Amino acid sequence: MIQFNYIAAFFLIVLGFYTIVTKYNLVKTVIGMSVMDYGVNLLIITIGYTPGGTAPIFTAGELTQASYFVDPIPQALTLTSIVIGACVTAMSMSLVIRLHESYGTLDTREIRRLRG
Amino acid sequence: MTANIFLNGLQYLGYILIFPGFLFCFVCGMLLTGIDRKLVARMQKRVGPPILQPFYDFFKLCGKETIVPAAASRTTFLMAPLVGLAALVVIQLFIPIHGFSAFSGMADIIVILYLLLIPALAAILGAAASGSPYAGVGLSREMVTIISCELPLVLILLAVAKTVGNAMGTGLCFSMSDIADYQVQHGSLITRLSMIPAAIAFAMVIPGETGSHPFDTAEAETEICEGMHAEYSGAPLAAFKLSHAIKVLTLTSLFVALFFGGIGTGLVALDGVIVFALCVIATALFISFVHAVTARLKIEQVFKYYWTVVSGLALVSLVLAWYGM
Amino acid sequence: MFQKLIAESTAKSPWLFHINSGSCNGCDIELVAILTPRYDVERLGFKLAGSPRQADIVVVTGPVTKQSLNRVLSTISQVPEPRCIVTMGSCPQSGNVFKGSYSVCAPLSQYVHVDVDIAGCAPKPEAIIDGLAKATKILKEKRGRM
Amino acid sequence: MNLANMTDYHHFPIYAIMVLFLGAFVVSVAGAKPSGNLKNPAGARAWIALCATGLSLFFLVMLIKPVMLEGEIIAYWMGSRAIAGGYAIGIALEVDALSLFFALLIATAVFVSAIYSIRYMVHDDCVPQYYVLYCLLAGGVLGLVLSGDIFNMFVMVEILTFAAVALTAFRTKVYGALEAAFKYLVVGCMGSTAILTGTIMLYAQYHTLNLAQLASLIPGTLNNATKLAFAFLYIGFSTKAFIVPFHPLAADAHGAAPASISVLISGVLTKSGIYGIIRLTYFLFQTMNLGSMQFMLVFIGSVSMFVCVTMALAQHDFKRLLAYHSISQIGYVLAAVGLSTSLGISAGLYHAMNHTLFKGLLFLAAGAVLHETGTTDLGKLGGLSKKMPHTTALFLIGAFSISGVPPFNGFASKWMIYQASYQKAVETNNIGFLAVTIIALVTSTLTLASFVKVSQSVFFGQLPREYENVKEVPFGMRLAMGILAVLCILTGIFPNTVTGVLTQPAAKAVADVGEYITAMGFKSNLPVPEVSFVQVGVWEPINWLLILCIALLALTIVAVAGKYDRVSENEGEQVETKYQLFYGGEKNVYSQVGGGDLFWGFKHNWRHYFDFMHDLHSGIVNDYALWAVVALALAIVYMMIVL
Repeated sequence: MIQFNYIAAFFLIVLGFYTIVTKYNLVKTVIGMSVMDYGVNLLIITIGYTPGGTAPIFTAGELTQASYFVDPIPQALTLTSIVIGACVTAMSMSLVIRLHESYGTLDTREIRRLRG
Repeated sequence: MTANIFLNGLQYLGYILIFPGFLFCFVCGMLLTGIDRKLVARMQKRVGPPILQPFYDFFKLCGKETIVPAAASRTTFLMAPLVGLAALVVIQLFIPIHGFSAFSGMADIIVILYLLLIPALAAILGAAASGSPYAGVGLSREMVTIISCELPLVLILLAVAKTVGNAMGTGLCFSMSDIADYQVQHGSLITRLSMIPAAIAFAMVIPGETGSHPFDTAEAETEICEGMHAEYSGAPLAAFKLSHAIKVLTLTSLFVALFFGGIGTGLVALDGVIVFALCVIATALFISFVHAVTARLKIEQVFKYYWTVVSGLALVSLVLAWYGM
Repeated sequence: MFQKLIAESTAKSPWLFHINSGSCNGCDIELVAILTPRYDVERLGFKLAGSPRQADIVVVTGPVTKQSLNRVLSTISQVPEPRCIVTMGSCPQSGNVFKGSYSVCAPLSQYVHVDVDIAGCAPKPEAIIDGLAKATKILKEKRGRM
Repeated sequence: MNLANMTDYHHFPIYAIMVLFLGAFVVSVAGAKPSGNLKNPAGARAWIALCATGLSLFFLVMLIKPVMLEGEIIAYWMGSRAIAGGYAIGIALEVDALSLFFALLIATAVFVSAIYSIRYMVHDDCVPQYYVLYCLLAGGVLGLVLSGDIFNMFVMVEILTFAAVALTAFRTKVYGALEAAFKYLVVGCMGSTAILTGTIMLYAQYHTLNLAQLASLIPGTLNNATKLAFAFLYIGFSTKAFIVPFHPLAADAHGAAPASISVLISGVLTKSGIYGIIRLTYFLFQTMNLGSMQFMLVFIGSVSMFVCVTMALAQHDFKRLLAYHSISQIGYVLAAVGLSTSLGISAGLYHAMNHTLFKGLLFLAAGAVLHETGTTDLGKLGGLSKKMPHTTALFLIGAFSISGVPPFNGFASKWMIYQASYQKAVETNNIGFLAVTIIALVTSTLTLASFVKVSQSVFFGQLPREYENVKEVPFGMRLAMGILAVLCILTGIFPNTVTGVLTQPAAKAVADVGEYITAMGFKSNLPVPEVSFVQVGVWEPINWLLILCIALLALTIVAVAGKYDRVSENEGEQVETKYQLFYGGEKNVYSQVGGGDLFWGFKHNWRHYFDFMHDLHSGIVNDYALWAVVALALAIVYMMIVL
């Protein structure tokens, strides 16, 4: 079952790349970036996941040899990654708004003053 | 001890000021230019100026008024010729003459390649500082000529480094004095198959570097009013003329030091030096010959010529050197 | 001694700058003729300079038209001292056949001091060389006075 | 915790990072007062930022003795959470000579740029935010190079990318600033995602994020997943270094950002990418003994240096031109580092340092021009040397340095790179490395050409009438440029000292991976390598300079005796005809040979190439994203084949 997660994660990443490369709308580009982020998050969570494991929350003395829990580090990493993803989205959306103000369009093919 | 240091210092000062420094450069460079002018005139069935004509020109210019245009940047405009001249004389000190060089082991061939840029750069900055659009066109052409000559020169020098390195068993040799010593011991490099195309290519580079026909687009006095020197008059112009003369000497002696070093019968003590001098004069005559029989090229033709024909020759040489021929 | 050397050299290396102030090109061609193998003034050290900044002798041809007057004067002023101004052909000296025309300002000598006049329409190369040789003497004198 | 404990130098790396983040925080709270009341509202904040960067530099300089000279590797566990059960649990900082070398570069550039910012930013609004982002950027880069933990490296990459994007768009009114920021954000974000993906794939395999431990585990256990991770990480750090094919972003971002930020993006951000690539190839995967990896780095380096220098020749904007040059110089660094010889690494790092110094200087000079004239368009400027003599002199020092004119620092390092590549070619009997030498030498001349173009069209030539009233920039800005100029000269004329103290220890650290692993407390059986820095060439800048000075002195004496300096000049307001430029007698008009077509003779022969390149750099963000994806795909395929 867990293979589907990996496939889905890489599918999302590739879908994000696809969106960024082929869509000429700035907002869609931002969506592509978010999709890419979610793919990575899914990948991280999947890596830490162990079938049947419990949450990695223990108090002193409770932890025994038989304890079976998911890897906590990827979860921490995911949190960081989600925060960063949100920041990226916020920042890029704010840039999109300003770009729309000054260029009057959201088409990437027209936003190319800097070239050559 | 102190006396020793003093004497050494005096000796080095002598190197810088007299031989092979300023005085030598001044006299020999001017004479080479004079010979060039005379020879070209003779080839055009003219009487031509006296051989000492460059000296007259130099001293006349020293006595002329120096005008600094209002649009020029004074310091750069006046300092550029001096810096260029000094830098050029210093290069001459590094070039070994039959195994003798005033300051050996201080700069290798790649460094000399870069030191050769300094006089050209000084001339370019001086021209830019004059503010004249003619000078602007001139410096643009000069820079393109430098770019053109750079690729063949690089290839030639790398080929020489590889050939001498192979022969010495070190694989690589950048040091100018080692190259000279090697030639004194084992005969000149031109006798090797791989060095013949390089020598031809270098001989073709000299007119470009010195701005002689057919590559004198940068100075083209008939189209762009002397180009880079359009606003120069008096002593700074004299310094530029002198730099040009010394550059001819430097490049020809570099050519001889790289490819014709070590020729000599060993019968007379100064034999090698005399042969060296004769080689320099012969090379200068060759340049004059090219000067007399060609017409000025356009700048893009200069570039094309150097990056195809001359670089091709140099590349052949490099490949041959790489495979040890 | 050094001053003497410079003065001697000045006489031996005069560089020409040629200004055409509306000439019919007759004089211009004659001026170029003196550089040819037959007359070869380079043996006397003469050379055509590309820019007035490098010149010693300014050779003016043509009747100094109104259009060119200011240009001629400003170019002459840009030649560094010591300099020598030579008019060549009859036009800049008198106006020649153009004299009296509304658009001609000749003679040039009313605007600047002219050192040598080479007469003729157009002057023979021998005459030009003679005039230029006189100009070099004047040049040497001027250098001596500096 | 007592004072003696706190002043132990093992704490200094974390101090150096935290003082910048703390500075960012303090700057943002210091903005409580309404800014209109103060005469110079930005002043206090600027000084806070300056103090933070200065302190950070101080802490790092204090580390030179133990780390560089005595060869200690500082392994620092945050909160003293060291290794447990053979696995690194805590977050670690690991400072070896390589990290410290880059950290010193970064701290110097950041400090100088902070000095410059004080006067440079006075005309801008939102200055508090500027300094917050400035400190975040500096802290991010410093954290990246000092970190001993790969996930921390990712976090720092994100911090610096955000700060850099925000600062690129800081002057929203600047032509193209928003656009540049957006492009940079999109491709930078793809790069960051690649880094995170690579990191997490490594974690899945080895269950650790510690660099040293990864370095001890990975070699010898390469499978397809690790190769994939390697490709992802490599592309991620490439986007940070802006090497080909990510160079258009650098051109956009450097050109649009304020000059003080361009210094950081060009001199600092690109270095962090190079640092990442070195850590990745030499330490984590230890693949640099493979000829194919050397080929890859050297190839990409050579392509970067040549493509970017030709792109720079075609530019019309001062800062955009500099931006392309900075990637060209990064190409030198990458090619030299990719040679995988001690001399090559040392030369590459030396060039990285020099690049930070001279490119910083050039960007600051460009900023000075922008500050005074309001434009950086090469076609509109000219003749500023009469109005801004100091800036011109400083610019020329930078220009000579970057174009490799002896005795400035660019020459010394480039010269070492030539030797290193040629030696490598001879040792391996591989003619490909010889091509690198040739490309590097030709690129150097083209660099000179484009700086001749800049000096002709900005500082020399004629002054356009609208810039008659331009003044020299304030002292603070000149001071910042002066510091960099002095460093450029010093590092140029003492190449042996500089390489001995800074780059050779760093190169040794790169060679000695085993020490890096054991210093952190992990086992390594890597042998201690032999390092030699023997050079075939000779170059003694001090003696040369001495001879040149004597020659120049002799000439000057002759010239003064001959009344060389008694020139005739125009006096008074009105320019007499005598002192006007010669236009064939025409009236004096403004006429300048424009920068764009200055090297027509060269460009004409290459016109098809230039047209092609111009079309290729289309400016559409999708295209650049496509390049990134293609580069990623190629990297994956290449790694799968050769590793």
